[in-house]
Parts: sequence; structure tokens; C-alpha cells
Amino acid sequence: MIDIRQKLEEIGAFEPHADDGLLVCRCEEVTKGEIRKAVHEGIFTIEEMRRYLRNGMGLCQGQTCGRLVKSIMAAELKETPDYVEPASARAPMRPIEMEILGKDQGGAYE
Amino acid sequence: MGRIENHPILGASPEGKMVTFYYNGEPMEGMEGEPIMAALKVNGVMVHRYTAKTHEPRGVFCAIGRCTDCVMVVDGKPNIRTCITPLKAGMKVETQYGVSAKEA
Amino acid sequence: MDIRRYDMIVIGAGPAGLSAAIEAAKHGVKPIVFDENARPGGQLFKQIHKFFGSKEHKAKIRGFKIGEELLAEAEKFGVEVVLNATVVGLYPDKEVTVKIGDEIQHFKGDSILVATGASENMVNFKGWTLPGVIGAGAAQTMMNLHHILPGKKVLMLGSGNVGLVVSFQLMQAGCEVVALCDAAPRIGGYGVHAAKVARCGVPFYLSHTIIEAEGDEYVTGVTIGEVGPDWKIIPGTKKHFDVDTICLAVGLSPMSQLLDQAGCRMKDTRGGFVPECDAEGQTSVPGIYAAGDVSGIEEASSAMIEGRISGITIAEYLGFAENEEKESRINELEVQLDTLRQGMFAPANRGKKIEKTEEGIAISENLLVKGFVSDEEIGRFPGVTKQRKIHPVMECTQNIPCNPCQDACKRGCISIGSNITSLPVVDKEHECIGCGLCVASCSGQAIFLVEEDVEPGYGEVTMPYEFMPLPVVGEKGIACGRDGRAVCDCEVTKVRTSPAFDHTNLLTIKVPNDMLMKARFYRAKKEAAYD
Amino acid sequence: MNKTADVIIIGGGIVGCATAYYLAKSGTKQVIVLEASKSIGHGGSCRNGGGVRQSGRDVRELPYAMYGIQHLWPTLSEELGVDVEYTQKGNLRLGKTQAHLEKLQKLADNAKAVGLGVEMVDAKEVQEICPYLSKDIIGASWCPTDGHANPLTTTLGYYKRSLEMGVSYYTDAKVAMLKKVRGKVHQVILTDGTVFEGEHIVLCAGYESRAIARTVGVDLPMTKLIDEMFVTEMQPHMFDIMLGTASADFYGHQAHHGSFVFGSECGYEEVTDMEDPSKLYTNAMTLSASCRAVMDYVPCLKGAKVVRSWCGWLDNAFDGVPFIGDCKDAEGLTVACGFTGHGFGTAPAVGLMLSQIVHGEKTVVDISALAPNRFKPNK
Repeated sequence: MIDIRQKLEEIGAFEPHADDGLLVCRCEEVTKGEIRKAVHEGIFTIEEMRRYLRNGMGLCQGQTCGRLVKSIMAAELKETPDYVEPASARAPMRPIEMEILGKDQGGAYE
Repeated sequence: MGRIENHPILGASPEGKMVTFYYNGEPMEGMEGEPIMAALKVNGVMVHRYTAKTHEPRGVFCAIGRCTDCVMVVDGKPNIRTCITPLKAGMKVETQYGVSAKEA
Repeated sequence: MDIRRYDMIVIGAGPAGLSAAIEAAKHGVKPIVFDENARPGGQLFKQIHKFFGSKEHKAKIRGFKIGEELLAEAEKFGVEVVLNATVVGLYPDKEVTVKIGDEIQHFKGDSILVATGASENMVNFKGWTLPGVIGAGAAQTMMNLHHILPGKKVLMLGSGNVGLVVSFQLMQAGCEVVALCDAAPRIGGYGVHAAKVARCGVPFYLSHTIIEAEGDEYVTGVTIGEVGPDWKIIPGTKKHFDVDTICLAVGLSPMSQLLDQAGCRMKDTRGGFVPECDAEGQTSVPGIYAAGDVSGIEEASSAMIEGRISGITIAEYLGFAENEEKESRINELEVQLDTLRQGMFAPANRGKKIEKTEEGIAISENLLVKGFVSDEEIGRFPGVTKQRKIHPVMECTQNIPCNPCQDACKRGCISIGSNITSLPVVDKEHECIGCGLCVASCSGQAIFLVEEDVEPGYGEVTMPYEFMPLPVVGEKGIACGRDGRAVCDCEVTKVRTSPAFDHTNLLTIKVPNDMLMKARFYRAKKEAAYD
Repeated sequence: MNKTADVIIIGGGIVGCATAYYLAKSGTKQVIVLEASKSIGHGGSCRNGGGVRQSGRDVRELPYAMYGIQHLWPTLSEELGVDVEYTQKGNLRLGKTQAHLEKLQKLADNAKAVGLGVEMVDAKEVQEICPYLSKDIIGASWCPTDGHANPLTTTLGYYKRSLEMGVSYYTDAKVAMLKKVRGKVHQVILTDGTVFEGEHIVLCAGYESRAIARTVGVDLPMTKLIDEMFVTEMQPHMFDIMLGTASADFYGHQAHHGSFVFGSECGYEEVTDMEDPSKLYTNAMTLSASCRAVMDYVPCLKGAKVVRSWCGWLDNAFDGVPFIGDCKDAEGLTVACGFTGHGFGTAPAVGLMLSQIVHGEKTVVDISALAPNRFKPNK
């Protein structure tokens, strides 16, 4: 069980850093500062963070930034990186055209 | 950046058929079947697109189709990963702004 | 629904996947292997250096040749490899959906092996999204698959084996590597890999990281700085380089998403998100296996053995092999795998600072920080002896599982013994004939032939040389030391190439006798200068 | 850790978070929200298609669906300090056959009877409203006051704002049972044994509500059904309307940043047999079937690439409308569940009404038809 309010008090208030403008998610252009700030707004899981800021929701689905986000969030939560669970993996593993996905019945889809 | 003509381990580079394609309307030469990215790089093109939110330039990053940073508008279709899409004669390759070929 | 059925579905035609399919096919299993790339072999086709290990591990063979051998073997045993086949999803009933051509096909396997390998980790710094900042894997892909130069002037970030190997490959392709930096205080990869980069004149900046990639539209320069114990930049330590390319080699993470999707129990480790699996690669879902980097990052050599182990295990699981058969084969393979997991770079030693070799010799501090063993340190290693007559000088100073030099010398001058990680020792009882096979056999390019007094006051050094253009006999150039700095003028006296050397040319230069233990690299006059 | 509160809300989905927000806004000091998973909005709240719609609804739901659209949605982004991307550009429900049109006409007539503006449009008008649709569409129902919003930021917006206002949240806090004290539902006991106590308990935990309510003898007759969605890569801006079809082939819209979000079924949902329902596996057939369904109506999207698919559980009430209100058979317990796959758009109004119920006030519209104990045998 995680007491969100207590945890927020433990980690203290958000403090701006010089590198807050640094891009973390290249696809959706989410910065380090946005991620750090969101943690102080109660966003503690990658699942929530993706939904809140769209990091990892773009074309590459977090394959590039997943680890970076995890470590930024863990540091902000004053925890080790394994505290922050990775996002669940979902099909399709690569971006695929609807037209191609639609053809799965052995014959061409008309 | 150029092609590697002769490599100490891999030897002479395979010879391919040179074809013409169009980069933002200008004709360019590339080797048929090589990734579009390779032909662009040989021709000195570094910027493949500008991002939607902050309009930053982007180019090749992972080169294996994973990071999707190298996407361009190819034959009118946006978001084509140029690092894994083979070059064909006559292809129209355009700088992508956000998700379209026109500057917003 | 039209679902095609197979005994065994392998995802990924890299070293682990192909090895597993081959091993299983040998026992009558009919595997199908999917790979999203246009070429099979995974990363092997980007590996142009010679592999380490022993004969069973295909040591001293270049990665892409091993790839070719694996493909031939796969074909021989009837393994079906489908390329440009992207696995879209892996579902609980051991069902996979695969994009083949412009459609999706459904497959179900009685067993599934996930061998999807790894993807590169990234670091972010100011300007890291600029065109010209690329992954080290991207550089390899451009050079070794597509035969194009990633850039002209490159800075490499990362001193692990990938960073070191790719730095060398960049120079082989014709790029200039202006510096190699790493935030860690010590070089992470093999000392021999570092040494071959350092002797080409690449400066190493350990405890340094990138502050900024510069440029408006693309990279035009980079600034690095020294990091203190608090991981912050120490004021006044900034260094600028004009570069057009910044290469990132900061580690790999298992590409395990498919296993997660299929409901395999996963664990979050320092080395990435990996499936929980036993020694044979069986995950928590019966019939779903994992092998190679996807279950934990190691070298390709280990991935191939892991693949074989999973292959025979699957053959037994499907009833194609008897239990005793499986046990004996696995015992054999585990010995091979254990061998590779020995030495200073063994998985068990990750993150540890090792002060002494197994022989009790102090490790070269200089090697760990600057990339080369200093002239003062080199004499204490058993492969380095001082003799007048021609003899091998083996600058092998770390315990890694590798022994092709011992096999290469037919005269018995080189001895490693039964412990594969031991440092090679020069056996002075046996006479060296200067054949150079040991020089070419050393995957770390750490063996040189040295002979004093070939003419009064002058001796000869023979070195491995894998660059273009190949110098010609009689050419006058500059001999460089282990640190890449010019030590003296020299003349090329012999250039040997042979199929047996496999593209490692042997270059012999004539230098003054007192430079024989210093000169370790050759540069043509025009590109070198004393400083 | 304070384990007593005026109100304990079970379920950190959009209904729970919205209820907490309206309670805090109306002055309730101590509100605790318990979420079973590690993430707020882990269930249907963040897995739905984002429809904020009145058309097509049961008449019992329409009054509060309309109330939300008139009074709550328009100012929600401002109120929460998070862009909920509310877009009120209308909903087209498409038909390709005469049978479709008849069905749509019936729905439109029902809506008109309770004062909702829904009209039938012909093929030409459909193309005028949205020129990207298939020419095979012969007509549609059109409700210009319908729209969509971003379920992710709406849910997390309610969470964030209520957290700022003093609500306490506990995640990874799975409820095992409720317990009565002196005849009144008063304790909430977690699977790890932790006991929370509240003057009022609000149960809004989706399908899981059924098992929790059962521990105090309340039955909420509903089943659960898996539903899948997918999202495409960012596309150039095309249209702002919400789409649905007469035969429920698919539903969806283009989100603000350009992706298309669509939901659809392949027919296998009713018989889905998932060993561990918490894993939320998608089905190997559904994504392809969904793509075909969408392309049948929006053919120009055939080249759009899908980047992700996911699924979630619907909590389907026996008669298709939710259970909202006090449990007459268990004093102290208020429930809100059984939203049957269309709860998102009404969640602000439901949250507001739950806060009113807790305060013993009259709700903004009458919802007595949604009483939790309304099931009657049919013979």
C-alpha cells in the first residue's frame, strides 16, 4: 500500500533544476522538468505518467526513453529504479498500417 | 558523408544500380535498394524532419527502425522510417514538418 | 481462423535464435524462424572484429563470418528462416501474429523461443536530439551493412566493448575519432580493445561526460567535462571538439517486450527487464523460452551457446530427444558457457574493481584510465619478454577467456595452459620462426613480433594492421607508441597478407633497437606529427 | 497514517476521483480514496474511447448525461488545471442499410422525447459534416451537442486537483471486505488486513464492486466483458467529431495531438477466457478485425499506422444502465458501478451526484431509476 500524501511529503516540494528543459521523450517531446514536476503532483507510476504527459506514447512507444523516464522518476521519488515498474508491452510491437493489420484472413482484404 | 569505397575487412563495397530520386523536389542519386537514409547521408542531408511541438530538427538516430526519429514524407505518405525503407527510382522524399510535408 | 502450426517458433534470427533452431532441427524438430530485418544474423553481420574464446566458441573468426557459418548450418538442417517478418504480438496460447509482406499471418507453436536480442540504451544531454547524435549501433549499421560513413569526425561516448569496438571500426571505415569519453572512472571494456584504439591516437577521457552537443540544425561540435564524485561537472574542466557526429554506446537493454506481453513472469534488474527463466531458458509460461541478450546482456558467443541449450531443451520438451541425450548435450554446452563466463569480465565480476590478475600481477592503472599500458608497466606481464632473437611480445594483461594464440603457434612458443583465462606466457625453450600466425590470431591485436639487431642498431617490430591503404615496403613513416604518440621515424620492411591471417595484415617496421618495446603502431608521414 | 475519514471511496477510477473532488469542493474535510492497483485510473477510466455523448443513451441516463454536458464539461479544464481536451463538435452515428437507419431513427425519437436534439441526416449531409467517410454510408443520426474528451487527463486531472484539495489517496490498496458496525457499513478491510473506517462508504470499483458489496449482503447484478481499443500514430488534423455506427462496428475520434483512437469488438469477447483477468491481454484476432471495421467507414485511414492496442473490462449491468445510489439494504454504503462501457462521459455528473448523496442532498437530476436494488425477476 502506498500512501500518496505521505510519500509526497517525504519527497518534498518540486525544485526547478537547470536541466529541466532537457528532452526525455524524443517522440512526444516531453522534458525532464515536466516529468519531475508531475511526480510532485502525485504521478508515481509510468502507467500514469504516460497518460498524463504522453511520454512513451508516440511512434516508438517508449523504446528509447523508457529507461530514462524510469530513472528520473525513481530519483524524484527517492527510490531505486526498480521501484518504478516499466510500462506494459502491447501489440503491435512496431507501428503497422491499418490496411496491413486488416489483412489477416489468409487472403487479401478488400 | 560519403560511401566507403574499399574497406580493410569487408573489401570493396558492393556495386549497385544508381537511380534518381527527388529530395524536396531536387533530383539526387542513390543506390537502388539501399535505405533512403543512406542515400540522403551520402548526399549530405542531415535533417529529416522538424518535430510537431518544438519544431526541432531530427535525423537518423538508431538506424534500425526502432526510434522512428528519421521519418519523412515518402511518396506523399508521412512517418516513413527512412532507415529501413529501400530506395526506389523516382521516389519523392520530403522533409516532414510535424506530420506533413509543409511547414506549418 | 487460418492458423499455421509449427513445432517450434523462433523469434529473432540472431546468434541465439539461429543456434537454437539448428540444435533443435538436428533432432528432427521443424522450426520456423522470424526476423524483422532484411538479413539474418542479428548483430553478427555488424561485427567485423575477431571473436574471443576458444575453438568451440569460434574464436578468432570475425562476427559476420560466424553469421555466415550459422546460416549455412541452418540451411543444412532445414531451418525455415522468414525475413522481413515482424512479430506483431505474442499471445498467451503460444500464438504469434506476424507481419509478412503486406499482411498479417497467425502462427501457433508447441514451443516458442524468444531471441529478440537487445536495444541500445540512451543518455540525454543538451542537444542530444540533434541530427548527428547517433547510437553506436547506428554507426555500425551504416558502415558495415550499408557501406556509408556515419560522419567525418566523431566523438564516442562509452568505453564498454561496444564503444571501443565501434571506435576502431569507425577508424577502419575512414572516420576520425577525436575522443572517447565515459562518465565512469575506469574503462568498461576489454583492455586489448582499448589499447588498439589508444595506439591509433584516440585520447580517452574517463570520468567525463557530454555537456552539450552543439549546432543549430545538426551537430557541429561537442563539449565534454569532467564529472566529480557527485556526478556534477567540475568547473573549469570543459573541453570542446569540432565534430559532426556523436556516437552513444552506453549499454544495452534486453528487448523483452514480447515476453512481457505473453504473460511471462518478468524481473526488473540492473541489467534491464528480463524474464524469469531457468538455466535452459524456460520462462514461467510452459513452452515459452528465452535465449541470448533478451534474457540478460552478454557477448554473442554466449548467446550462441544459450541458444543451443534452449534448442536441445525444446527438442526434448517436444519429445524429439531423449532425456539422457539432452542431459549429456547440456552438460557439454554448459562447460563451454561456463568457460566464457570466467575471468575479469565475468558476469559475477560486473561493477567490481579488480586490482590483480589471477597470476597476482597488478593490473595496469594506465590501461583502465587512458586505454594503454605504459612503457613502465608492460614489462611485468608474462607475455612480454626481452630477447634478441625474434619472439612474440604478447601485451595481454587481463584475464579473459581466450586462447587462439596458443593454438596458432605450431612451435610451442606460447602457452596458456588448461585455464583459458590465464595470461599467455612465452616459452623461451621453443624457437619462434616469425611466422606471424599468432599476431593474426589474436582477437585483441595484442601480439607483436620483436627482433633486435636486424641491422646494426636497428630492430624490427611486426604488428597487426587492419587499415587502408596498406603501406608498401620501403615506405618511410612514423612509429607510434601505445599512447598513439609518435616515438620515432621508421621504415616499412615487410607487409604480409594471407588468407590464414583473415584480413589482419602483418606490418613490419624497422626502428632503432631502443624503440622496439615502444613502437606499436605505424602512421604514414603525412598524417602523423611529433608533439 | 490516518485510517479514519468522513468518506471512504473504494476505487481510484474516474468516478472515485471525481466524487472525491466534488466532496472536497463542497467542504468535506476527510476523504480517503483506496485504489487496488498501483495506478490511479488503471481500469476502464483510462481505457475507454473518451466519448462525451448523450445520443444513443437509455432514457434513465439521459438527464444527467445532459446535465454534465451543459454544466460541468465546458469548464472542467479550467476547474482542474489540466487540459481535458473537451471537444463539443457533435457525434455521427453512421448507417449503411435501411435497417440501420430504422434503428437510428428509433434512438433519435427516444432522445427527442426527453428534449435532446438528435436529427437524422442523409448521405450528402454526412459528407458535409465529415468528408473523410465512406460513400457507402446512406445516412446517420447527428447530435451536435455530443463530443469527446481525453479520458487519461480527465481522470488524472480529478485525481491531481482533489489531491491538492486535501483528499488522501492510497494505491496498491486492495479491498477484501466491508464490515458493518452496529448495523451500519463502517469498516473497509484490505487484503493485507489494514482497516479503514468511514462514516460513509462509496463503492465505485467497476466490476470488482460486486464482490466487495457481497461481503455486506448486497448483490449488484452485472457481468464483465472485455473490450479492446487501439491508437494510431499522429495524423494531420482531419475532424473533431465523434463517430459511432448503428451496428456498433466501432467508435472513436481523432484526439487533439492527432492520433485516432478507436474501439471495436471482433465477436469473441463474450467467450473470452482469461486465466488472470488482471493481465489484460489483448486478443490475437481483435486488432485486425477492428482495423477492418474502421476502414469500412473511414477508408482514408488505411495508411495510418497503429502504435498500440489495449483492452479493459466493462462492468455490464443486467439492464444496461449503472447502479447509482444508496444501498437501502446496507446503510452507510453508496454504490456507483455497472456503467456498461459508457460511464466516462457521465462521470463528472455522477461524481457530483455522489457527493450530494453523501451529504444527504437532493441530486441535480432524479436518478431513482438507477437504484442498486432495482432487479426484479421477469416472471
